[in-house]
Amino acid sequence: MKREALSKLTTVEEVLELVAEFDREAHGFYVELIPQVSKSIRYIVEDLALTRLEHIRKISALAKSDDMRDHLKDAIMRPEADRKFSDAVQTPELMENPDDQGVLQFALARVQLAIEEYADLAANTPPGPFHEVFSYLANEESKHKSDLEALYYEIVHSGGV
Amino acid sequence: MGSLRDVLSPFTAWKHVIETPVTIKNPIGREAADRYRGFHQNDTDKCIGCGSCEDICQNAAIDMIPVDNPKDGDSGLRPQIDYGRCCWCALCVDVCMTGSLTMSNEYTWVDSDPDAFRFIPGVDKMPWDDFEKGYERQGDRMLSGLTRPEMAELEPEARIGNFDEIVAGYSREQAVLEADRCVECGLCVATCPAHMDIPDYIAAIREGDYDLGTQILYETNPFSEVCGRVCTHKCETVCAAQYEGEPIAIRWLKRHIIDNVSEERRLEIVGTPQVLPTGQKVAVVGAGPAGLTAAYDLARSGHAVTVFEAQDKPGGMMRYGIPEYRLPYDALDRDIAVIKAQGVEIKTGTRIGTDITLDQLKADYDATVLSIGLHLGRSTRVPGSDAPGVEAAIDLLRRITAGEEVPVPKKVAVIGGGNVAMDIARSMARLQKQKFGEVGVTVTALEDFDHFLADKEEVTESFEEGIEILDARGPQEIVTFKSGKRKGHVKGLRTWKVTSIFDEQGRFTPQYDEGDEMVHEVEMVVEAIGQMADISLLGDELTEALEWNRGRIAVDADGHTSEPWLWGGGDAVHGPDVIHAVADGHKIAASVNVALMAKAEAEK
Amino acid sequence: MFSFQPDRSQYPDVGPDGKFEIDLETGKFLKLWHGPNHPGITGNMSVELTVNGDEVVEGYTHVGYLHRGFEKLMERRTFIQVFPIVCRVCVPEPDFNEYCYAAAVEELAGIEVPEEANWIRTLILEMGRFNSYMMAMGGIAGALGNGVIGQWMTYVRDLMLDRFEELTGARIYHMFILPGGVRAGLPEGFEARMEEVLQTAERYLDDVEKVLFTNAVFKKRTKGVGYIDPKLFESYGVTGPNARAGGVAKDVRKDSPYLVYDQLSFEVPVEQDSDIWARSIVRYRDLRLTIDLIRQILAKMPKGGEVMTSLPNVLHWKIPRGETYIKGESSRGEYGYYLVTDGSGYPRRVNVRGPSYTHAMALLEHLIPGTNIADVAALMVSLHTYPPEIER
Amino acid sequence: MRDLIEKLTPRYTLGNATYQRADLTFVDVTRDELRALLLELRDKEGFTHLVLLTAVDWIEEGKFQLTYMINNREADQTLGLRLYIDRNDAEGDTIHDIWPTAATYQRELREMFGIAFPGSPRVDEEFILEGWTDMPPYRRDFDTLAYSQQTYVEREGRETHDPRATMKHKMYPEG
Repeated sequence: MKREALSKLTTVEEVLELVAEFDREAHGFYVELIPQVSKSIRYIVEDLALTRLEHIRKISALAKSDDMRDHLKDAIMRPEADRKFSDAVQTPELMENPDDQGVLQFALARVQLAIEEYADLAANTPPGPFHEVFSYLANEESKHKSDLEALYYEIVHSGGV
Repeated sequence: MGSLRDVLSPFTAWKHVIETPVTIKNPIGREAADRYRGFHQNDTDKCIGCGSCEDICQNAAIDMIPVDNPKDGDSGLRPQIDYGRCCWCALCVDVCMTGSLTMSNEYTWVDSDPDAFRFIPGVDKMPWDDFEKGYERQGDRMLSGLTRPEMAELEPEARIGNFDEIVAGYSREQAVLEADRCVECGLCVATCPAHMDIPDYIAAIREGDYDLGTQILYETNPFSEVCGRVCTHKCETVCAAQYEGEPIAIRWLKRHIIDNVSEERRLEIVGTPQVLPTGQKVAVVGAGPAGLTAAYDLARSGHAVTVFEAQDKPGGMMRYGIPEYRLPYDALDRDIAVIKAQGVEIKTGTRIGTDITLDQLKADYDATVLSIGLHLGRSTRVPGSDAPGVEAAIDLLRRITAGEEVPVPKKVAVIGGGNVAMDIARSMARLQKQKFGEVGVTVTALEDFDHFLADKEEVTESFEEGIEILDARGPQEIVTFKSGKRKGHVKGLRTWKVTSIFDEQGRFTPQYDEGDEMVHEVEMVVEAIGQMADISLLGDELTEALEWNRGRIAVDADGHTSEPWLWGGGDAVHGPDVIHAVADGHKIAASVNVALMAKAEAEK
Repeated sequence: MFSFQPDRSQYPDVGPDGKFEIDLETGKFLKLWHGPNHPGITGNMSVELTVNGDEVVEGYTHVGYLHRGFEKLMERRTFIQVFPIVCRVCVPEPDFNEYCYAAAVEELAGIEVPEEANWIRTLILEMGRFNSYMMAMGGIAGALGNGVIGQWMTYVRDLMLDRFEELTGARIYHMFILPGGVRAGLPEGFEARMEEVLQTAERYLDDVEKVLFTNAVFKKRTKGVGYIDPKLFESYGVTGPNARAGGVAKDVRKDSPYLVYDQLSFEVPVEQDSDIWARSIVRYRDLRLTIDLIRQILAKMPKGGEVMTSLPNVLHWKIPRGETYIKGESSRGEYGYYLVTDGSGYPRRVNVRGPSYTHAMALLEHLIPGTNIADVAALMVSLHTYPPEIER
Repeated sequence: MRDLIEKLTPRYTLGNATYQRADLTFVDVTRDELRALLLELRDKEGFTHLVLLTAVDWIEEGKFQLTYMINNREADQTLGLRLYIDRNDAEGDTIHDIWPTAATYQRELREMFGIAFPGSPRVDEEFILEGWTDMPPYRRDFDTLAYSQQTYVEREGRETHDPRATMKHKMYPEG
């Protein structure tokens, strides 16, 4: 879905604006989810919403910056590896009365999808500003995934006494 | 006498007239010998401020001066030396626990200000700070022992077929030898969550005064028998003795004290509450270390304490989580007996939410303490993790303790690398040994042995007992039978090799090698990756009313929750650790006590 | 009393109670304080002389100028804390204190010392003896006006201090022999540098022989002067070179071998005349022997092994109740430590038995009457006494 | 040495023999037999050398231990005779006529421990201490630290800190 909409755009600014729009949707989704989960685990959903908000700010700032392409290139130069740690546990649908682990499993699946879409777009775009911006976005989502996996490890794999 | 030779011979002295003078023209700046004992040097990063140098100085030339904030294992103090007193004997260098203190071979220094000769080596910069030459002791320190006496343990063959306690405990001779090594710096006290008076009770062992030792233990910890066996002994990680040699076996010494005092004597030493009953009532939910410690303190303050425990016996995770071979139940019972002797009532088999609600407690008691522990096992939730034949470690351990029948197949895989994983692996191995005469347990852990979560001795002992531990393997799927009689049942565990798990900063950044895939054929998979608290007993309303802190009930420094009537502590609040739970119990009791006194005052 | 100069004046009169009748009011007698500012180089000690003209009729030793209560201070220090202060009992030859104390503690605490440490201890004790005799040579020459020998000996002693410095890390108070062993093995190339010092010493000692012992004045002033009747040796506790100068081959190294002396070959030098000359020459010969012993030790000793035993935690080291006495042959005679322990972490009592205690007190006071004022210094120095070990 | 102790035992009250080393023995003796014993040991058994004479203060037991250490050089044997005397009425018997040098030891014991030796030459003259007015300083109850604190002034500017207390103060003041 993202892919289709994004591939029609003609300027990098437009791409970034649309991505920000996607993030706004995602942010809205998590904000709505907050009261639906137990208060004990709301911090996770709050964090997820906040992350999206930060992403929106980052992209807006990027779109406005004069040396945007330098930033992009700079970011792509240091690609984030896909860790695959959570691939076996991602769930595309949010379970009913989700617990902390469930929320993370779902969030991981979403971010995984985004990575794949951006990566695919980048792969199908010739070198140039568009390729760079898609690679950049894929990389950003990978970083996010990596953060989520670290949290997942901390919460689920606490080791025990 | 009087020969001519005797008159002439002395004149040979004149030949020295033409010799070059041997006097050094300028003695300031003459370089001393390589191992000369001159002004001190201190590697302040290595120094831990233990003060052994000050203790040994027979001239009282050394003061410990704060130069930084203290942190775990470092008092932040550094030795200042008064060279008006120093006799350059270098005992401070010899006794130094870390080897940070040395002496340069610089000894010539002129200054008209006498106070200049009182400075903190390494902190007050001096020209000789980087001198290579000078006195440093040869080899390890010789002025206090380096190694622990070896603890007698059951041999693997003798222990694998039963749940007998493995560790024998120190004999008097061993304990005295070990207690002797302590330099009484007290750096460990800050790190111990309960701030036990470790140097003092070790001193009591040296003196052979076990009554005093017991008294000291009970001032900070009513679970010395338990902690003497299974404490996470964070104290030992900051022990000054560890820098050259082994840290003091603080945990075993604690146990040694309790081992040497009979149950009756212990009750006599501890005694019963010495205050008038306050008439106030406190409910404690959960008879684990946090709850029972709070109950002990509160009862000794004169309050009527009732502890509600869902299981059939008190002890919480100490009983139902820790296998008997590490902590025999009668040891735990002895600790609890002392607590009960304070008049604490423990209602076992009473589950909150089912048998009685928190609302009732709120209404019936002046204060409620929530210390529920972490009794739910986490699941990996990899595909197949809900299949029959997949068990939660914590659940299995509880069932083993309760004497329930648990399935014992020939081949078992355990997922997890913490102490719980070791506990269930070793418990299952024992059951297998009893049933089949052989052990068939494979543990797969995400972490490699360099970053292993379980204690080293757990890993060593597991290996000794014939358990296979595969480090750095990530679970991908629990494979099940696709057809046949056992369709849907566990068939094996599929794992990938983890090539790295943490980056240099210690951040979790796993890397898999998908090419290195293994399928461990087993009939049972036990997930032992982590636990969580069963907070369902709070109910929606209370859950909503309470403040939370990243998944755990938020409490202030005193263990008080956002609800005025409710305190919380122990594993469910601060993560799994017996001694931390004990510390929580003390804090909560103190806070409850203050609140109840205020309440009584208000009601007057 | 006027035992060795019978041709002296008849003053003072002996009273009916057998004591001298000395009445200063008569103007016949004069009090002369010899010291305490280094009479000779024996340290801060003084002799209160009563003189009649040039003749000394009575002399009393006064000590206390150096008293710091060492034995008492030791009682309030832990066993390891005593270690740095014992050496201070004797400046010129401090190492006997370290050895005797360490050996006493080791015996009562049941500690074994590595073999190599015993060799190094022996080496150090002989190096200390070397230095002490250098001072004694310079001292006796100086007391009789031959100051240049004092300067030579000080120079040679300084070279040995350099060796002490590189071996022990200090020049005067070495604080090197501690209970359990010694602090370190020999430094690289030590033997060669020591040999250089020994050869220099031998060259200077050859000169000493020419300038001091082949010297009409020295002979005149020392032969037959300051005679000690060997019969007095036992009753006055005379040991060491002072006894060896009178034909009694007393030497703890031979009589009761300690450390590794049973593995060294040597003959104890003995003289017969028991006068200042004999005491000087016996020391001179003993110094030559010391040089030989140092060579023997360096040639025979094991090297590169352990030199220190691991001790119990010294910060709370307790030693069971007991008592012992450890002795050795210092340059002045029998040096010993009497250590009493009571099971606590502190010594109950430490008593230092220094040879000067008997030599400079009862013996000197016995020898002084009848001498000339000018001979008192030579007499004192010839007994080779170090006041700190009297008053400790 | 066991032989000698056994030989003397019928005639002297010897107690608590400690064979510390092959060449060192300690034994308890009584005051009334000390003189005879010392003479016999000196004149018949070759213990001609008085090594030392000193005291040990067993204040808890109300006793001073006088140690007469004598040596037989030929046999390479040292014998420490322990004589316990009442600390409150501390008096010993002089042996300066047996060993003249003992007078010095006795004078020191008089000064440092307050043990009287009637008849010993110049025993009451000051020996090491001059103008001393306090109790005999080698008695255990003389506190050297207190004395020095009363007598001398400490140089300003010294202050030390206990590691454990510092950590408590900074890290867990409430605990």
